Amino acid sequence: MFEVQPTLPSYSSDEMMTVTAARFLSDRQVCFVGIGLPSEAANLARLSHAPNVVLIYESGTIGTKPDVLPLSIGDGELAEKAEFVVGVPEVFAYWLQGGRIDLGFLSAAQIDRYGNLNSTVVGGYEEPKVRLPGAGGAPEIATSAGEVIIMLRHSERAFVPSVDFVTSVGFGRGGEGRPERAGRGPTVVITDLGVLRPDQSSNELTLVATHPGVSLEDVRVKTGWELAIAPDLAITEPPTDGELEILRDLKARTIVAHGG
Amino acid sequence: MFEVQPTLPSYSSDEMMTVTAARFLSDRQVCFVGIGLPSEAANLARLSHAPNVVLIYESGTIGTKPDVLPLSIGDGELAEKAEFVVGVPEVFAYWLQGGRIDLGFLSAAQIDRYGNLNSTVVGGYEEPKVRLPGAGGAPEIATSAGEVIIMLRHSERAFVPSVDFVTSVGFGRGGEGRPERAGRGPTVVITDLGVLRPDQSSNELTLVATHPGVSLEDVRVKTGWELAIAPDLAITEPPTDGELEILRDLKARTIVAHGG
Amino acid sequence: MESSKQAKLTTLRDAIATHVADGATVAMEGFTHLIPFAAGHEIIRQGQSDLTLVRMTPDVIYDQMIGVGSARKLVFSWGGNPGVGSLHRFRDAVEHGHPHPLELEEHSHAGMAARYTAGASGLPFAILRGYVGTDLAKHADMATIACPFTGEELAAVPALSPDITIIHAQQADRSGNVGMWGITGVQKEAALAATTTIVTVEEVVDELTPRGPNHVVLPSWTLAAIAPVPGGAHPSYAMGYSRRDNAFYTRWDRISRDRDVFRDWVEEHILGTEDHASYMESIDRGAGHV
Amino acid sequence: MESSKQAKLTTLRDAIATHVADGATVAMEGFTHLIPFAAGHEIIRQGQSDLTLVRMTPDVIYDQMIGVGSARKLVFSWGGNPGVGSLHRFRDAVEHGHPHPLELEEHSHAGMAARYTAGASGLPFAILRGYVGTDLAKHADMATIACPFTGEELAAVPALSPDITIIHAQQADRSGNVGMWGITGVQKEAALAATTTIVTVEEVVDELTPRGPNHVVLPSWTLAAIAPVPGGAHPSYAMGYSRRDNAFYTRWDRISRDRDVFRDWVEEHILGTEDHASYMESIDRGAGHV
Repeated sequence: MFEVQPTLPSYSSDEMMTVTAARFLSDRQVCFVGIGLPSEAANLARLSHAPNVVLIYESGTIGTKPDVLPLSIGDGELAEKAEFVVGVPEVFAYWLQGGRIDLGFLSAAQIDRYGNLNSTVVGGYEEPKVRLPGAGGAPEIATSAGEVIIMLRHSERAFVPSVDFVTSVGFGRGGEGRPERAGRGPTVVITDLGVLRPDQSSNELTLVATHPGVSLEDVRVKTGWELAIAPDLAITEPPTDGELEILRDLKARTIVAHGG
Repeated sequence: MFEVQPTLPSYSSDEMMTVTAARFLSDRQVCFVGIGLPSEAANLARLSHAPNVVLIYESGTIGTKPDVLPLSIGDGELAEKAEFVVGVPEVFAYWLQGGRIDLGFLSAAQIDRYGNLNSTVVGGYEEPKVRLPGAGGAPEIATSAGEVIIMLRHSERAFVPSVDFVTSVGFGRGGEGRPERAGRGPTVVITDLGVLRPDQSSNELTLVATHPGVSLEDVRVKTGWELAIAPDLAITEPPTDGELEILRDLKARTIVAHGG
Repeated sequence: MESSKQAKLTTLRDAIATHVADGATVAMEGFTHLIPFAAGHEIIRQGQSDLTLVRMTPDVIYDQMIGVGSARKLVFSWGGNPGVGSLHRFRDAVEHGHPHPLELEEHSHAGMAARYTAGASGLPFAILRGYVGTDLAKHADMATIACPFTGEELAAVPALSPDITIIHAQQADRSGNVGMWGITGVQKEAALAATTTIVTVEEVVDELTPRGPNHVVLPSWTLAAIAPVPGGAHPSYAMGYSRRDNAFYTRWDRISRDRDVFRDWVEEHILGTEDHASYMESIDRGAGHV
Repeated sequence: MESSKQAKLTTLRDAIATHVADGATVAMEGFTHLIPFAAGHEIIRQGQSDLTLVRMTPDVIYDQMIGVGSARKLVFSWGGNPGVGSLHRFRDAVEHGHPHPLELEEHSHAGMAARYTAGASGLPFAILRGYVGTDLAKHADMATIACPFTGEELAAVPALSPDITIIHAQQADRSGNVGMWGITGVQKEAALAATTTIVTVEEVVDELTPRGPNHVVLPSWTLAAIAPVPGGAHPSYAMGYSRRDNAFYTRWDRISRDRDVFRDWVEEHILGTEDHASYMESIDRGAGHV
């Protein structure tokens, strides 16, 4: 079995993260997608195992099938390749709030152990250390989508015991659970190191898998609280050649299209 | 002066009514129009002295310039000749309720001396003598348009001391005045016999003009209350040849287009 | 909400049989244009009863359904024969309880539009400046609500979320996305507010190609069933496909005035026909002697 | 509401000088697409100050206006450089009060969209399922309101009705009707919610001819002024006319990080140019050495 001996991985940790997230999407799911890693993951899913996944961007582009990744949430590519385009009030009222989104992606600057997210401010609101962009669509994605996938690179700055500001609710500051009529909330957190899922009874984010080559200790030092570990901790399947090829083709096309 | 001796009028009472109403429209006014006489009057105005009058039908056709009169509020002609078309929720929310309508037309089965209108029911609501079509757009036209022009053929059945149901408010059952933030309300009532306007202090509809050849008595017997008469009662200018020609051409085109 | 699904391409008969049960709340929308007549006729053929019929402008199709006794209740804002006059079967039901009494829940157009919009938006109610100074407020299901910022009193109306919404559109593509244009009324909101939406279409095309203004798309995954029914809006029309049969609307006034003439007409043209194609043949044939 | 009027076809300089006063509440909308950059630059040239700037997605144009000190207050929901990162002038104002403190009123996208929609609809407030479980509620101007029918608690937000809304669109016709397509964001609502609306357009045409989906029309009589400004969205884009200058957005990160570099850039490219045409020339010329 010489083939399985450890070698340097032939993929980056961001690729591992994107591929992992893509696998959580099923065909025909309706997904509310943001720019960056979620957009990569969602389009990878569409171009591989989930050809009929429906992608909605908050700019109002519904059922869009971009050939290249958008750089902004309002790229012309998204409108040109959409089944149809609606105004922003409609996308939030009829499509998100209307309960038609199966799955929303969120990211943030900070996350706590109960999946609450902060994209508003580091430090005090009135005396900010770092003023972040703010809420955008996140608060209502967090409560109107059927479930939420969180993508966030692991770091002690990001995985904090208590977020400085709750921009989007997970299971509440004390892990008390989901608000009424607010969907299942975060069902999975995908990082560059592994995968966390909320514990069914405590709602606490629990490490359920590490990516290949990542040690438990790697994850622990980059998590700002004492991390719960699943007893049956798994190792993520590495990206397949097929997944990597599709993802890299997509990114290569993107670079050409956007002129570098 | 042989020319002015009374002859049989060369126009119908409906034509007199339509021409009179058309004259109340100014160029560039934004008008919310219903089917029937209001539609005739508004289009006559557009084709004569008010070429830039903006006509909006509740079907969502905005700035429409039909070549022929629509038979229904949703004729294809209205959509084909519109500046643009929107959905019905938008026409009521953004265009009518948004305060963008200068002038709305209303009609009804019953009117009282304070310009309150009934298009819901004759008799009791639970035990109707005649069930009428109902409110449609009228209640909000009555309160969201800048002012309201009422067109209604004179009869004792229509001009009643007290309407059986207030579908659209004029100055209230006791003439107490307009609701807050509700526009000026009925500024003129045009019938086949003459023109009534609300008295500035009492809000009571007052006959201010009769059409040529109509006597005061003609109007009084067809009004179900003791009719107030303006001291300076006028006689409506008869339709000009130009007005009649445009109106009759429009109706002739309409008959041809709709196949009789 | 039937998300994560694809609309089933089927026959009208199958769509109605599968989705429309006795006692259901059914909205069949279409603002003069694109009225789903064929679907209404199919409900009459199949005999679903005790329905709550919802529609801003109940016109001839609801007059037919009310006349045969399909409806227990009508939720509406304007019930007339557009450009002609009264709906005689509707009046007969309200004025004389024939064929049985009809419960009414009545609003203004603005109120109904706001109610559907709330339904489509996942909200339990909508606010509007409406019903001011009218007697409607006594009979409509409404409340007043104060603005928490200005104190101003506004009307509040409950969301409308029909069990089934049925509409007619010009096109569906092969994935089941539906496109309509021209006057689209409140159809998008009614479709998105419903638990289940059925669409009859003029044709199934490779790609949606609007031939008029105001293109509205309903994606496949918001719809339960699509049935191709060319001419399915007759005597209403489908912009780009057919013209309104104005003469039929005028004729309807005579047909519907008399209970027996109405019954005979329904027997011959609806119950006596298998589907919409044979209805259309029967109408052409019968046009001269109705 | 400027009804019964026709939009005045004018220059951008005249439109801004006529309608934008010190202290005004100004909304400049555009969701990545069709951002009215040229109009923002003209406000910087004219020096209007003490503005309340409103915008769902304040991006580089508001970073520039905040950086020169035009704004007293920002009403917004997401303030970043799309696809790049932070808005450094915005951060400098919030974190260090430079060039002066900036008051914030912040909402979610859903809340801002609902606020504009209420403004366009003549309502004092809007309701939404929003802000649940967040700290935003403590800082956003919002209230909770109970559904009068179900008792459910919902968020209520006050209507947004800017003094002036400024947008960029693809086309105006000779009567002053404006057409835009593609991603149109919240522009229609922002335009209809404002007391006065100014539109810059790529071109004036005989007839509006959309070259993409989602054609939105604003009629002449809802607008105060229209100014032809080809390329007026740069570095944003106008579908059918121009592409997004992604490199500029990346460059902006470097320019805006440093107060002096920023100031020099503004001096050269905005204050140092007469109008948008010369700004565009200066950008092309300067692209190599910024």
